[in-house]
Parts: sequence; structure tokens; C-alpha cells
Amino acid sequence: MKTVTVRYFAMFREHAGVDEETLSIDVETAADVFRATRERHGSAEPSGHCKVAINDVMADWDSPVGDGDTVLLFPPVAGG
Amino acid sequence: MKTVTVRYFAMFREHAGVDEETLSIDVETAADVFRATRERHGSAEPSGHCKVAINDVMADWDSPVGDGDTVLLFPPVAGG
Amino acid sequence: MIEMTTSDIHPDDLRKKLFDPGAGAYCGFEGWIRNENEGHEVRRLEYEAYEPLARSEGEAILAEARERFPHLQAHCVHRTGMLEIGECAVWVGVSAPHRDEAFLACRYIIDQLKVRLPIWKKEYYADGHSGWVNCERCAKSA
Amino acid sequence: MIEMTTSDIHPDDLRKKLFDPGAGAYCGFEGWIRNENEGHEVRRLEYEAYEPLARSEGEAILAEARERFPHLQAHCVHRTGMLEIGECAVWVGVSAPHRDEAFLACRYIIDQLKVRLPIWKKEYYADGHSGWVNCERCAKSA
Repeated sequence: MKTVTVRYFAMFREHAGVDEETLSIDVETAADVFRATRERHGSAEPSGHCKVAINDVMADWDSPVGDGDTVLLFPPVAGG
Repeated sequence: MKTVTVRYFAMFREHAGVDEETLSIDVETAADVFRATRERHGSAEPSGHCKVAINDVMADWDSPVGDGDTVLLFPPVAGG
Repeated sequence: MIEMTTSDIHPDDLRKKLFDPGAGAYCGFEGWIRNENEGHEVRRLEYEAYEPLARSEGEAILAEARERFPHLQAHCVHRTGMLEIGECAVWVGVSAPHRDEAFLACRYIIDQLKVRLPIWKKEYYADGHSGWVNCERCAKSA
Repeated sequence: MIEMTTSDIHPDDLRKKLFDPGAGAYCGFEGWIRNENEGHEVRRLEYEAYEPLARSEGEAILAEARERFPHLQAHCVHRTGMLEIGECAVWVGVSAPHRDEAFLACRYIIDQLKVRLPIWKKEYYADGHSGWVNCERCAKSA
């Protein structure tokens, strides 16, 4: 088990009902974190158009997540 | 013979030494006027990149020129 | 440089930063809040950004543009918060020796900003509903 | 509309004329006087226009752009007379529903203006000489 802080943005934040939460979860990658939070909040959102960052650096879904890391979950972006 | 007023612009004006002049010349088309003024002022400028207007309307080199018309001779343009 | 702001964007002041005696061309782009999106009448738009990554990703995009187009000066500003119809949400300005690279660089920057910056917008409709743009599937799962 | 002027061009005031609640994109182009052309150090530029035809040809170009890109608002201003380095010689602004047509229309207009308007520019060089731009053959025949 790892202690991972998850931050939610835009639609994900509204959906989770919190800005961020710290979880004790059994994960290896960013994709594992995404799946865990999806189950936790009952969402069916696929990761395809979403993005992820770990400790304020853009990451891939298969990037490893370590104990104490902060994972940022970004729904599809729409700047400009 | 026709009475034709010719107006010169930019380089053509500097070259002719006048803004405009009225000539009595034997011409059928705008190209004839261009040739006549070229001979008159000793220029070898080809008409390829130049433009012509007759009585303030853009014209082609083979457009007919009538008695009393004003022919405007435009060297290559460079707006902007 | 990229700036994030909650205040009005003033393109005229911003474009002066791009002056360069070797620049013969300036191209500016602005995204304005329009009153309609995909058939819905829009009243206002709320922009949310994750600023640390919006800045670093924005700087990366500007650096890529400068690499592709030498002698480029480029700057952009993105607003966040609530915006009304007609307000400027994003401004991109570039100056370059010639117009071809000015247009291409400006277009490159805005295209990349739109798909890479962690910025989201929520539309508020005339019928009282609201929705996150580009997030139809998210909405369905909510 | 196209304007010909001997005064400073103020893009910020001009772009406000293009506001439209249905416009989501604005693209502006400016031609600035640069200090170099084809290896020559340029000090200033003098623009000469034949205004009656510059106006009618400019209006024709704007009409063509509006035909190609529906819902377009487009305006341009061209200066004449003597201009110094960094001054704005021409401004083109367009607003449109989306950015793709804003960029394409702005580019169409400036490209056409440059080759169709009866406007000429004379460069004054650092070495005291001067020359008409685009008129190498004319110069040779002088």
C-alpha cells in the first residue's frame, strides 16, 4: 500500500466532491490511480482524452507512482 | 490619331519626369500606349509585372483605348 | 512569456513588447467569448486553470515556436475566472521578419495552447444549465 | 472597409469595430517598417498610393474574403507617406466564429492587398541611396 494524494480538476473535482484527498492504495502506475478513483467515485470516464501529472510534472498513464506522490487528474482540456 | 492622357506612378513618374501628359498618338490598346511612352522616355521596362487602368478602372494590356481616355501606368506594386 | 491573469487583457500594450527593428510582420490572435456553442445559447464562461503546469507548458510551447521560426518574438496571456460575451480569453502575439512565419508561428502557438494547457471552461447557458466544454463523456458519467 | 491614412494606425481602436457576439476568434496582421531589406540597411520608407483604385481594389478583396468565409467581419487600413522603422504601414483585422477562418481570411486579405493594391514603396538606405521596392527592372531601365 502507498500513500498517494490525488488532486481533481474541473469536472473531476465536481464529480469527486473534493479538491484533493489522500488515499492508501495499492498502485503501481498513474493508470492504477485513475482506476482506483474512478471506482471510488462511481465514474465510467475513460482515460483516453484525459491527462495526468505526478508532482507537478506531466506524466504518462504508465508512469510509476511512488509512496507520498501527488497525482493530478486532468479531464479533457479546453483552453482559449 | 487619338488624344490620350497618360498618368505615371512611382518609378514611372520619376522616370518620365512628369505626373501626367496628354499625347496625340496612334494606339488601339493599353499595350500600345505603354510601348509609345516607353519609346518616348527611353525605358526598356517590360509590361509583365506592371498594371494598367483606363479611366480609373483596372484593365488588361489588350483593353481598347479610346479618344479622350486616361491611361494609368502602374509599375510593380508593393503594398504593406 | 506566458501570463495567467484574472484581469482584462489589453492587446495594444502587449503587442508593444514584441517590437523589434528587424520585425516586418506582426500577427495577433484573440479568443473571444461567443454567445453560442454547439447549438446552445451561452451567457458566460468560467475558466479554471492549474497555473503551475499551465505556465510551464505554455513556456514550452513558446520555446518550440521560437525554435521552428528564428528571430521570433512571442508572448501570450490567458485569462481565468468568469468572462462575459465579447471578452478576450486568450491573446497570442508574435513578431517576425516576414509575414509567413508570423502567421504560422501564431497559429502553432494557439493550436498547441488549446490542446496542451491544463485549462478548462464551463459554459453557462441561457436555459440556466451549465456544462464543461470538451467533456461530454465526463458529463454522462456524472 | 478599407481606409487610407497619413496618420498613425491604432489597432486597438480598430479591432473594436470587429466585435460581434457570434465571433469567437480575432486575427490581426500588421506590417511594420523593418531596418533591413535584401541586405540593405533601411532608414525609412515612403509609401505612395493611387487612392481611388487602392480603395476600390481593397473593397473588392474584403468582399471576396467575406464571400469565402461567412460571418466574417473584416477591416483594413493602409498608411501612405514617410514612415520610420517600427511604424505600422498596414493593419488587417478580422473576426469570425472560429479561429480557422479568422487566420485564413486575414492571410488571404494581406496576401491579396500586397499584390493588387496600387501602392508603391521607396526605401531610403543608410548609405544615402534610395530605391523603389519590387522594381529592380524599372531601376535598371532608368
